[in-house]
Amino acid sequence: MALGSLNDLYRDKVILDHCRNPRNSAVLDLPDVSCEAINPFCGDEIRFQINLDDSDRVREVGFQGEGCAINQAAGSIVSEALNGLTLTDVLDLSKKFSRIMEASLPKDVVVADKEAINLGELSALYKVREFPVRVKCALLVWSALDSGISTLA
Amino acid sequence: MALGSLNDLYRDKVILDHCRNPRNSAVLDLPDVSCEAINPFCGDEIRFQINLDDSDRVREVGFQGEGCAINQAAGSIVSEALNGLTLTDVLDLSKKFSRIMEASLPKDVVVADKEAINLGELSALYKVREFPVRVKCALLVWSALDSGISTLA
Amino acid sequence: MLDVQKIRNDFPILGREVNGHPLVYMDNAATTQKPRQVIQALVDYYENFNANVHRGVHTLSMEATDMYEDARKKVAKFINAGDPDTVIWTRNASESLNLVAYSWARENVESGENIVLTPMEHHSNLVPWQELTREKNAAIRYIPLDNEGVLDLSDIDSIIDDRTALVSVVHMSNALGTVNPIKKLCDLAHARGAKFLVDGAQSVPHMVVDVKEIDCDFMAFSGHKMMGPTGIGCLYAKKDVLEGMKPFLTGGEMVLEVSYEKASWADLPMKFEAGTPNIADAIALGVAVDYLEDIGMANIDEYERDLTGYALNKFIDVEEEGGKLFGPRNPDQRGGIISFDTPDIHPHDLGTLLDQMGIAVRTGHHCAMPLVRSLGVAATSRASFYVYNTKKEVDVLIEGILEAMRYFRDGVR
Amino acid sequence: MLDVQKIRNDFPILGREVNGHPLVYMDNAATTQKPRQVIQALVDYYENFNANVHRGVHTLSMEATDMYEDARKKVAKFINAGDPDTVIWTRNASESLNLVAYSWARENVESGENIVLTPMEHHSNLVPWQELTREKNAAIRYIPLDNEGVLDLSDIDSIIDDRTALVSVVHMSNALGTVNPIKKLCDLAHARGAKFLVDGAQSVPHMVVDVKEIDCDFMAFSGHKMMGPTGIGCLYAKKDVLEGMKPFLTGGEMVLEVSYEKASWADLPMKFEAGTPNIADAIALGVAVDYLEDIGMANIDEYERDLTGYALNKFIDVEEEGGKLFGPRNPDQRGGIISFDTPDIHPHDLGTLLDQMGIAVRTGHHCAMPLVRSLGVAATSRASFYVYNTKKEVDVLIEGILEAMRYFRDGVR
Ligand SMILES: Cc1ncc(COP(=O)(O)O)c(C=O)c1O
Ligand SMILES: Cc1ncc(COP(=O)(O)O)c(C=O)c1O
Repeated sequence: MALGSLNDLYRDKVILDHCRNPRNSAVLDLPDVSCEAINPFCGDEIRFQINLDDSDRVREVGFQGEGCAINQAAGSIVSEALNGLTLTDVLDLSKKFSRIMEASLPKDVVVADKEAINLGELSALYKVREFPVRVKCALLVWSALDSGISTLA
Repeated sequence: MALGSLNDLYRDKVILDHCRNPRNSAVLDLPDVSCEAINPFCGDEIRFQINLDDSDRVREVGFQGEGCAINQAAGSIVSEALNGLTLTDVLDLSKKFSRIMEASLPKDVVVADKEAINLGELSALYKVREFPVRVKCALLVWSALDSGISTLA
Repeated sequence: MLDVQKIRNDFPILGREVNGHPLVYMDNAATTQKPRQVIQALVDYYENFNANVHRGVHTLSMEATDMYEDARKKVAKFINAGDPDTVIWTRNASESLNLVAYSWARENVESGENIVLTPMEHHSNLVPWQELTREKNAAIRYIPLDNEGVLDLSDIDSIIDDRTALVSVVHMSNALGTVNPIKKLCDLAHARGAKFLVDGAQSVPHMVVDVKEIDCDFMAFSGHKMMGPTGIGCLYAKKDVLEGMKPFLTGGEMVLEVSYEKASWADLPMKFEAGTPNIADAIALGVAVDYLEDIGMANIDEYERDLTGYALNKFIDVEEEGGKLFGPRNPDQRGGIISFDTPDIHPHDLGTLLDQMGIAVRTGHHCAMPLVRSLGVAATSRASFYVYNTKKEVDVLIEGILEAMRYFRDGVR
Repeated sequence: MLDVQKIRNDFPILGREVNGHPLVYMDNAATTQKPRQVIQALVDYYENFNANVHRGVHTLSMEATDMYEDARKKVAKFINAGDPDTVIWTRNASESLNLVAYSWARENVESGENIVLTPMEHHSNLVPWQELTREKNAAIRYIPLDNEGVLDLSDIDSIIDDRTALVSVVHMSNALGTVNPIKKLCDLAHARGAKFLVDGAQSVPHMVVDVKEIDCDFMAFSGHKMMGPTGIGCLYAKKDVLEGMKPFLTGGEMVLEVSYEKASWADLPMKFEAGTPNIADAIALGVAVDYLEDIGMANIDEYERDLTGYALNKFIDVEEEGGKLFGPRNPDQRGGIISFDTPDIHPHDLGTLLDQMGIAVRTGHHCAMPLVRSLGVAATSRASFYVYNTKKEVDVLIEGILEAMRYFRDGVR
């Protein structure tokens, strides 16, 4: 009935999979980077631990979170997407993702639509754009990472 | 032209006369009662000095004021109207006058219209009612008297 | 009896569709909708009377002043304040509460004293006191709750004591729906020499509230939660209390005389109203009060009680699916607020799904973060009613919740 | 060029009669009239979008939040603030000024320091500093005026000194019309390490105001004086200054986290916006800004300058009858405010007589009591223009003043 009309956000295979089986949920001891963020408006919480390899690339990630499905899926998807990136890469990806999610001028949206396709599993989160209020649920992971990494520098 | 339509407030003989020749303007030394009031909204000021006779009735009044014509006329008229009254009479007159000037329910206005006729020269001030914003100009004298007399008690 | 259809027709927004469904607006504890009479009052004012108040001798200013002060009289009468000068215009209940914290408490609460609150206070009746007590080295004490979210007064005599400066209590909790025994608490506070403040943000819009009968020293509430516009709220306080307080915001017309060195203060209520007030919205709040009184506050209360009873019954269906209701079960102890948790589906996801069906509920901590945490959740879903809601809408809500739970179970979890 | 008749048609109230005459509204420094676009924005909001902002996942709340934050962006762009988060919503300029006094000055002004003002400050930019300096045992210093009501900066280096914490100056005086050299004063303040605050209540509505170019730390202004509704005003401040400030009002959504013991603060701008904001009026102020920008602030400035020049010329007729103009004669140093005294007729009597002719002017101390007293009068009469006033209306005003003076001379005096 009513929900027949719902956009397929909550039916997306990738999101479903990550919600049901969150990846990298173990807490890492003594990580190189550790960070968290909370969204005071909804009480969502996210925590990351990151270990780097010899060439300063992400080798291992721990992710734990509480909150809505979008926040959970985002944390799990991102925990995988970080693999092999330098911390600078992570910040760049964060910027890019936020830009894509928050594009509002028509010409920016066209660009965002295109860029979103090439984000691997992260693309699934692009659907959240149709629920603007929920975009911040998909962005909370990134503010955790941004703040954690920038305190290092 | 335009002012042809003006209500005859500023043309009233009594008001004209008191404005042109304010009564009792001399300051009394060492008065029995001394009081003042200011209207912060317009800067109007009023000062009274009162001397009483042996039977505690008003014998002599000094009145000085600054401000608009209505305030001036009211001060002068009232300075005469006090003669022979006890301080209690003054407070009663003050109450009565305020009630008359501020009557707003239709039935109260009918009563006020009637009572206003019997106030001697004070009746002239009743015309101010047609300019509700200016009513407080006619009442400032009374707040001076009220406060001065009640601090005595 | 109350003709809900007629009332609904006065609310233009209720004719709106959301996501292809008729709007079912159940976020009334956050803010209520406005009848066209209130909207029209704004139009009338700006099209015919707009002028600054209190200072002008010209006609518009005089008319605007009369309308503005009439609105104050209406509100004063509405809560039975007696003297209209005891009603101070603020932006909202939050500003009213801060006004008390800054102007009264700063001067009257001393080191070692305490302020008594309940655990279900809205942040606006909590954070100002945290700041104040920290500054003054005073303490906050909380009256405990039982597990239905009802105040437990068994130990009240050791909580409100001779060192209590203020007892400040929400009349109806926006997070639980609980209605507190305000009169009793007020008497207890006064018996110990403490002042008593009622946060009436959720009660004044929904029931007969009589400040004289309660005998409270302060009451705060918001216009936008009682069919009035945003941007206007009230602080009621007893006259002698207000007279003893120093001003809060200064400047504009709240003075009697100003020199380059110092100022003296105008009489009540202007002493507490610095700068050009929110004239239009005060007038429109007066019209909202007219509207509420036309229906009758007792009728509104009765109608909402019935609707809430109906909803609580219906909610059993959700409970059978694992849903959990917060707040008292007994309809006599609560107002028209249904706050709940649903298994397996986070409130935000539920909110999004209900919104897809045109149903507006609130999800989150409802500005009562510590309370919601103490319930063991980070957020709840909350449906809150007003006199324009119907049993049919309650049906749609309950069906929607069940549908969303099923949908989610089949999918995400 | 600017089509005044077209503009006038947008203002419903300008079609009104007062005492049988077409309204000539010249009380714009007190508050301005509103175009139908602004009034309609209120209606649209309440009929279609009304919801509480920031907290809801439902459609109405989302739409309301977008509209509300868009309005902030518009205002930020209007004064060239850059980051919209540096624009804080308040009720009016007075609250903005008090916010700075409570949240910034309380923490930053120390005993022995001084705050520099001008003698032409509105009470709202005077009394808060009197209270603050008394509390802190600091001093107020005034930059002197010459006899035309223009700041005399000859001794400024001994007035603004190393112990100056804040220089707070009105951009355009509402009592004299004087426009002050804000940029220069700002540079002087900064050279001594003082913060600089602009009271823009009378300038932002009438000219291009660019906070970046001025480089001021704070600017306060009111929506109702710029075609917006009553009840909404703004405080602009530099971001780092705002970030360093503690909150003013607490509660509601201005928190990040709250426990029963303590709270932490939300980011800008919400840190300074406790409780449900004045959503509808903020949105409508955004529409007023659109309206002003459509006309163009430079065009408005030019038009009003021309009108004021015309009025100053015409005023010579009044001066020939003994009238006295306050404020600078030079049109480059003043805005569209004509403040004056008339011999033999008190401003209030003049105001009443002009009102009989449909002309709305303000009479009194214009919330600048010490200044007006220093002019040697207890009150002045003040006509203040906006872009919808015409030369024909100026003619009516001048004729009206002359008529009233004659009438009074023949009669009362
Ligand atoms: C120069 C100036 N500053 C401040 C204010 C105060 O504005 P508001 O009354 O809107 O707070 C005014 C308006 O009267 C003004 O003219
Ligand atoms: C119980 C209670 N108190 C205070 C408030 C604060 O009201 P406002 O946001 O209008 O200041 C609210 C509204 O959210 C409330 O529900």
